[in-house]
Amino acid sequence: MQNKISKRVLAGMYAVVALVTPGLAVAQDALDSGDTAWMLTSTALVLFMTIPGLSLFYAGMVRAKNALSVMMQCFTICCLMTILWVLYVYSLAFADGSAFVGGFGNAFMANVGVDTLSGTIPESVFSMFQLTFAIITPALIVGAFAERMKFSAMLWFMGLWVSLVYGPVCHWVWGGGWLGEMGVLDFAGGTVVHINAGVAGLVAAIVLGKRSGYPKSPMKPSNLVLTMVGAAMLWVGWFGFNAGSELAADGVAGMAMAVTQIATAAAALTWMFIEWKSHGKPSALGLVSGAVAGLVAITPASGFVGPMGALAIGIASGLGCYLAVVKAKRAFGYDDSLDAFGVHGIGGIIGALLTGVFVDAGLGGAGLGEGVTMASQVSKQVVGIAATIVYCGVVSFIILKVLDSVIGLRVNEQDEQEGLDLALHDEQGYNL
Amino acid sequence: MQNKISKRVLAGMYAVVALVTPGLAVAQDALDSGDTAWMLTSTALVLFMTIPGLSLFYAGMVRAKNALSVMMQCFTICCLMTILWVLYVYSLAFADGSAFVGGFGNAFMANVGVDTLSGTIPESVFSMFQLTFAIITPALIVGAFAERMKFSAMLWFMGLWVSLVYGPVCHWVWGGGWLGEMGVLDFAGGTVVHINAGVAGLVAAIVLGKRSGYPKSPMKPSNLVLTMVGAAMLWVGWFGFNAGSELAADGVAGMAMAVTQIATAAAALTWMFIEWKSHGKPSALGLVSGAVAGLVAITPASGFVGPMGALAIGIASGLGCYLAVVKAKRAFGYDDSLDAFGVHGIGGIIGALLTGVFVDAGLGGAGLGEGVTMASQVSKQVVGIAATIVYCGVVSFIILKVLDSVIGLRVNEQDEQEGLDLALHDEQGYNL
Amino acid sequence: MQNKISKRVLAGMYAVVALVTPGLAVAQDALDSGDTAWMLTSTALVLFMTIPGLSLFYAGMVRAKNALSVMMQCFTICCLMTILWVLYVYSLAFADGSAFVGGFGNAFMANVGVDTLSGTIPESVFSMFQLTFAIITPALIVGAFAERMKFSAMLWFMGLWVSLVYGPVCHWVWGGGWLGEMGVLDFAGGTVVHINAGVAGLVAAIVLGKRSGYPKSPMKPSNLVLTMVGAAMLWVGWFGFNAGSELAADGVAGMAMAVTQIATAAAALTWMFIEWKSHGKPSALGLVSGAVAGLVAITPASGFVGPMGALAIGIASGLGCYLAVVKAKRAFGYDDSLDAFGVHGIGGIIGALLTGVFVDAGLGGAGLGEGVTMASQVSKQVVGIAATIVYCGVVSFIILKVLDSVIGLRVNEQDEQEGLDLALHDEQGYNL
Amino acid sequence: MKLIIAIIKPFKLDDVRDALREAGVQGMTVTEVKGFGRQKGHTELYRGAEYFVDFVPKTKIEAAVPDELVEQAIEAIVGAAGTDSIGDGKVFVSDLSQAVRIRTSEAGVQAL
Amino acid sequence: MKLIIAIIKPFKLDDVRDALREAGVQGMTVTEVKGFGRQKGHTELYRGAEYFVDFVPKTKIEAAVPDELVEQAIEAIVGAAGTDSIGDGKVFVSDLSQAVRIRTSEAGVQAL
Amino acid sequence: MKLIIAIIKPFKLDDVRDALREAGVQGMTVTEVKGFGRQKGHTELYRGAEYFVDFVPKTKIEAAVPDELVEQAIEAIVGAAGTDSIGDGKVFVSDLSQAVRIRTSEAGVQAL
Ligand SMILES: Nc1ncnc2c1ncn2[C@@H]1O[C@H](COP(=O)(O)OP(=O)(O)O)[C@@H](O)[C@H]1O
Ligand SMILES: Nc1ncnc2c1ncn2[C@@H]1O[C@H](COP(=O)(O)OP(=O)(O)O)[C@@H](O)[C@H]1O
Ligand SMILES: Nc1ncnc2c1ncn2[C@@H]1O[C@H](COP(=O)(O)OP(=O)(O)O)[C@@H](O)[C@H]1O
Repeated sequence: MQNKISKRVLAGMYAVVALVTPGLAVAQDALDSGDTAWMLTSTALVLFMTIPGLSLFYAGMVRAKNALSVMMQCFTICCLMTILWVLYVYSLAFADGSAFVGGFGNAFMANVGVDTLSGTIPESVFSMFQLTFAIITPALIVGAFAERMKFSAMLWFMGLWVSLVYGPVCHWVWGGGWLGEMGVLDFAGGTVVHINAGVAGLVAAIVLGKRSGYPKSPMKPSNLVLTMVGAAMLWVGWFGFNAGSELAADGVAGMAMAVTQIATAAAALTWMFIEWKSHGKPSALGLVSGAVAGLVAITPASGFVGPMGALAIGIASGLGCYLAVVKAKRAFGYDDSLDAFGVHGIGGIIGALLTGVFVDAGLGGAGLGEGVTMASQVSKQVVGIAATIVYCGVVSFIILKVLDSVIGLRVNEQDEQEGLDLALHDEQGYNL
Repeated sequence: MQNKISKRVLAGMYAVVALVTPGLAVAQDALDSGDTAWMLTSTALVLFMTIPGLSLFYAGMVRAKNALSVMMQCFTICCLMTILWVLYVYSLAFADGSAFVGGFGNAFMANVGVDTLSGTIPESVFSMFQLTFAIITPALIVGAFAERMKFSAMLWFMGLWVSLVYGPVCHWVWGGGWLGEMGVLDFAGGTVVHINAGVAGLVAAIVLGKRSGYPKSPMKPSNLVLTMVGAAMLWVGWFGFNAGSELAADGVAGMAMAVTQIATAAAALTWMFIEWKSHGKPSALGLVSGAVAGLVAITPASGFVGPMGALAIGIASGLGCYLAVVKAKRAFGYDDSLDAFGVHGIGGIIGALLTGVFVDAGLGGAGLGEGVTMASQVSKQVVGIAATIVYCGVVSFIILKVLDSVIGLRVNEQDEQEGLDLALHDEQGYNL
Repeated sequence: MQNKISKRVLAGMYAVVALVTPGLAVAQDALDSGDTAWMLTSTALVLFMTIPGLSLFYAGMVRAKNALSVMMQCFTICCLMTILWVLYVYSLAFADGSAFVGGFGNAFMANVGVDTLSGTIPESVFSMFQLTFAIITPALIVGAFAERMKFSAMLWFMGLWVSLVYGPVCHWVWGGGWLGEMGVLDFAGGTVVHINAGVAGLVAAIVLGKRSGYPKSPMKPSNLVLTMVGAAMLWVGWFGFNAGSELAADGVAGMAMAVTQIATAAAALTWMFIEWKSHGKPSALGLVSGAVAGLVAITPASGFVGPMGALAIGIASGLGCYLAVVKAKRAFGYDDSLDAFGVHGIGGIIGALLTGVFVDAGLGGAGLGEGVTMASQVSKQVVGIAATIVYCGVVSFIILKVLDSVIGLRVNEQDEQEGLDLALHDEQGYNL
Repeated sequence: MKLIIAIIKPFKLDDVRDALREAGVQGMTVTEVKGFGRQKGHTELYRGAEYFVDFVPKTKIEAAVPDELVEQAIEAIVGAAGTDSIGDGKVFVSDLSQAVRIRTSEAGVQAL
Repeated sequence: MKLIIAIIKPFKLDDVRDALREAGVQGMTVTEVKGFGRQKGHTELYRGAEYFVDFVPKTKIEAAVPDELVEQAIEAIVGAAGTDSIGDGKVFVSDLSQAVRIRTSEAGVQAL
Repeated sequence: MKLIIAIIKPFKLDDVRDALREAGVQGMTVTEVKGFGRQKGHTELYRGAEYFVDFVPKTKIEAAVPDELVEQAIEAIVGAAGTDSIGDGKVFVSDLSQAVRIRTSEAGVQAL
């Protein structure tokens, strides 16, 4: 297992080493065409998760008059993150720097050439694969403030957030920073991606306030057929997310794919059966919500746990996220429109914690590090979770408050009534 | 060709060998990252065929009030099969056992670790790849009883069917069982997947009876745009299905992809031109129905035949399935809602038979085995087809009859009228 | 870089060499499973671009009554091209022949066996990968004459066009023909695919005439949600298009994927901000139109330029295509329904020209050939562009005029009013 | 002339059209509507948010008929649309003071 | 009997339904319509093609009521549907000469 | 006051709206409907299942107008909606006993 962790961490380190002595990196490792083939594919799969996957998942859940707006937000995020990434965010996250943030050694993709390697794959591929994570993370946040945020404010928020929150936290865990050093386990992004996005979403939902009419007026999903398509695309794309995080086509990648499949299925069925039991009927939206919860929770664990650990993580996340979405949200009264926090925040926390448990070889996992007990691993996980929640929560809050006072975060009442598609974009999603 | 058959069969055998002497398996074969990359991708592609591919293909063909229900059935099958697979079905299909069924050596994924290989790929990947076949096969059956089956009965049926029918038949052909031993050729699942699903579908359609109003009331497809999307996804995903069945990224996989493309195109055009000729206009649904027919028929043949054999198989299946769907169904009067039998059953039979013909090296195929004539190969194919039809037909019938008397198979008239989405799941597919 | 160009060109040459001395080709190169894995995947990705990608992109932009017709056209083209390809077009494009067109050495896929290699991948895979280009190119043209062409005329046009235009031009550039020999750079199809399709589209739009009611009656896109899905699929699939054009999983493929991502994001944002500035609101359709423009423009450059060159190409194409689509089309008054020329023609020209600029090592590119200056490279590019425009324009015009006089190109007024779905195919896209 | 407005269950449309045609009604115009009345609606549930929808899908038929056909037309509708269950719908009749066929400018009963 | 036809803003439907129910109206039929009037529409722009849409989404309610309920019903609608902004809509009233309940063949006010 | 109900071909909507506006009609309400009459429908075929659809898409316009505008309004519609082909549609006129503008509670012709 150490081997696997180091593979992940090494990727970042190679980027650094390559800066200084590119020849050396090449000397140490040679390009493996099989690993490269899988990582090219994984990059495509993870991009596919955001566009069209997540876009559809979200577009189907909002009212028809806002369908395009959420898709457009996801798309624009995809574009904006790409530009910021190659300009400086990749460097902030993965270039040599402090324990808290990377330097500017790879800004403007400096020192990333056709022949630069990162492990056994081209660094261009490593960088693009990581970019797809930096795309989906802010895109997930869209679910929390859907149907009411100004497009311009959304752009500013996302640009600042990826620079001030995502880049640093990514560096902490994967780029050679303090959390990774401490031994926090996050194979594919439980903290970096899901807790991060979930917490930012919760803060945004609260700062922006509820949608006008919520929760009294009906806000039925406009197109659950497309939501299910989006969920399916997320599921399939997640194979690239989790198995791709191994950065190689090997046994760990294979097992990561297997546990992803198992946890997802278990979480989906768990949610479905709870709903069936408590409401009397199982629903399609419940089923796929459970699936996404399972995908989220297995993410940090995917390179570390075995099939039976995956089953347990799936069941736990199906249950936990169901409670968060169906019970807690109503109890607390915030309007997390599409449950970015309920699913990604809570699912990410459950997964991050249980990674510390099921990594244990006795529970079928890859095994704890030398001298590490389950309790100590779990407390490392708690540190990772807490650090992410606090840092992301505070900085997201500040960014939002500043933007609100400078340009305003919310559309006006009338635009919200008319729908963002017409009000902000002069177009309609459906003219059937 | 023997080489290729054995590769397929060996995969199962390695699983077995690995049980007893894992070290040995590793000694014989080393992991190939290129093969592994392709099989990880293929697994994603075949999962993609069911969700969202088949779900959309089916959802577009039913009435809008049942769109979610068929998608939800496909999704739930995906989840349920995953759990049963890792618990015991993988073991039933591929672990060492008798000529008729595998043992429990791999139950709970026992003996499948990060380093366990199956040929040149991790066994975890082999198992997940095979799982995606165990997912799509029952999902195909959904087409036969769409718009009228109880969700609970569907769950029970599928769980029992995969345990009692799919697992054993898969073992017969690919897991070291009697059909494989006898030399029946089924590269990617003509018998195991398509005839199996088609026959079970036919039995289900007959046991459940016709949809209320069929064939008098109009039952127009609600969203053929999505059906075409689903068909396209099936087509693309099928590259993983057929070329992935080689379990390696090599020349056979390449040729399997090529013949898949050719047969599909030929079948689609055949159906389209027949319809154009006989009805006066070519239709989009006809075109994609033909495409699926071609995909089905080339499946058993894909590793064995050449481009011109593929052309012939495509034309034959386009014609044969057209007749089954447009003529025979009406003549016999059963209500196979979305033609699971007409396309998968008949297409599978045509493909399985013609595999025995076009495998001949003289017809551009990979060549018959030593001492095997075309006639003897075709008779082996007939045995494979007949065994599958009889076994699957009888056991499916028994399961359905038992379930009908215990919990009832059909929704009531009023629920059928209202639509399963509202009646069974309290939700609607479209709120545009 | 020379290495890369030659890789591309060699692929064609191997096909030729393999004809004469298949043993030799095998002797020179061995199959690489990683490269093969990536090319199998890339083939799936590029097919995915047309079905369902482009089909959806187009179907969402037409009126609901024509949605199926454009999808059906794309699908039928996919089938028809497959058959013509294996019969003779592959041979015309890639078999040994003159500087202008290939011979018939690979007609009926002769000499393409399971063990035939093309570089480090099976020739079957090379041929199928190239087929997917021969599918999407004519499918792109559909956008220009959407909503008014007879289905039968469309079939004849496409069959003739691929034989008389696509096959030869492909041979000129990639099959060992005169443009490739001269040193024109076209990594993944700026001339062969995009200029070719754009020009043919423009000619078709002019010969067919405007849609009845254009531009007075409103012709609003029926389903922009699906258009965005289609655009996303094009984007993701384009990774196979561009990075796959390296025919290997290596550093050039990795960089090709990276520059594709960068140029696309830059072009999308460029279009969006121009529209925001000039119209007052940014639109989703504008954003994805820009993305496609960027994808088109980076295509010829993708194996040759660096990240900053990609940024420049993206911005240039976003601007250039915006002007072509929003300003020039209106000024000239032709009815290129879905802007096949405005996006693919203009984007292709911009990309082909700028490839000659940003290939320069000083601008971060792979470097100009020995003894080649930027000016001389750009003039080669101009020759490639001009030759394609003239040849494609003239031959397309002749084919259309002949077909018009023999069978007629346009549906009648009443069919156009009713919509092609009902009038030509007796079916409807949506029955919600 | 009278305008007959019938609200019926959607799946009865074809039967009612046939019955009206037999009763001598030459044309009609049909609208998809939602009805509210004694028939209960349904519940929808999305991630814990429960909506009770008390509108049920109905089909509205409007047919302009000469006075002498009114009785037969009503009978035809009532006969064809009934299922003896709540929600079968209503028939309303109002006066029409004029009718014109656009194509020919014919007015009055000839226009129907 | 009278037929009350109200054109309202779509999001006011639930309020109006409740108000009518309180006023004693037992049933109604609802249609999604597009309205044209003083309220301005919106602009759409697709790749440079600009469309000005002067129809706005409205909801039409039709309720047949006994004569004595007409005043209350109108008041209920006016009270519940108003937002004091342009486009709130209209109420129209016309005569009904007959009403029949399909299920029971009851006629007249009993049928409502 | 009268309620003018016009059934027209959908693509004529903009022309008719303009004509009505010119004739002095200030507002109208539009519904997508399906029409049955002399104009033939179409056939659909799905995997061998043939459906003959005898309803054709139509657009219904309802406009409440003061009595003195009725003739002009009818003429405007007939003039703008005609294509001289079967299926051009009909205009029906019925009485309105009352009209109220919700926003202001104005009643009668002022409300139109
Ligand atoms: N007073 C009314 N005015 C207009 N439409 C009505 C009225 N009452 C009922 N309807 C319509 O008739 C339909 C059926 O009425 P309902 O009361 O449910 O059952 P029934 O027809 O058996 O009395 C309703 O859904 C509604 O569309
Ligand atoms: N003369 C009319 N006939 C029929 N419907 C009308 C008429 N005038 C207005 N309407 C309907 O009422 C709606 C509201 O009218 P409008 O003039 O926009 O505002 P207001 O209700 O404040 O006067 C319109 O959208 C239209 O549907
Ligand atoms: N008696 C009627 N009552 C209500 N609507 C009618 C009636 N007759 C015709 N219509 C409407 O008018 C439309 C056109 O009528 P049709 O008979 O097809 O042609 P035309 O208008 O040329 O006589 C029909 O589709 C229908 O919507």
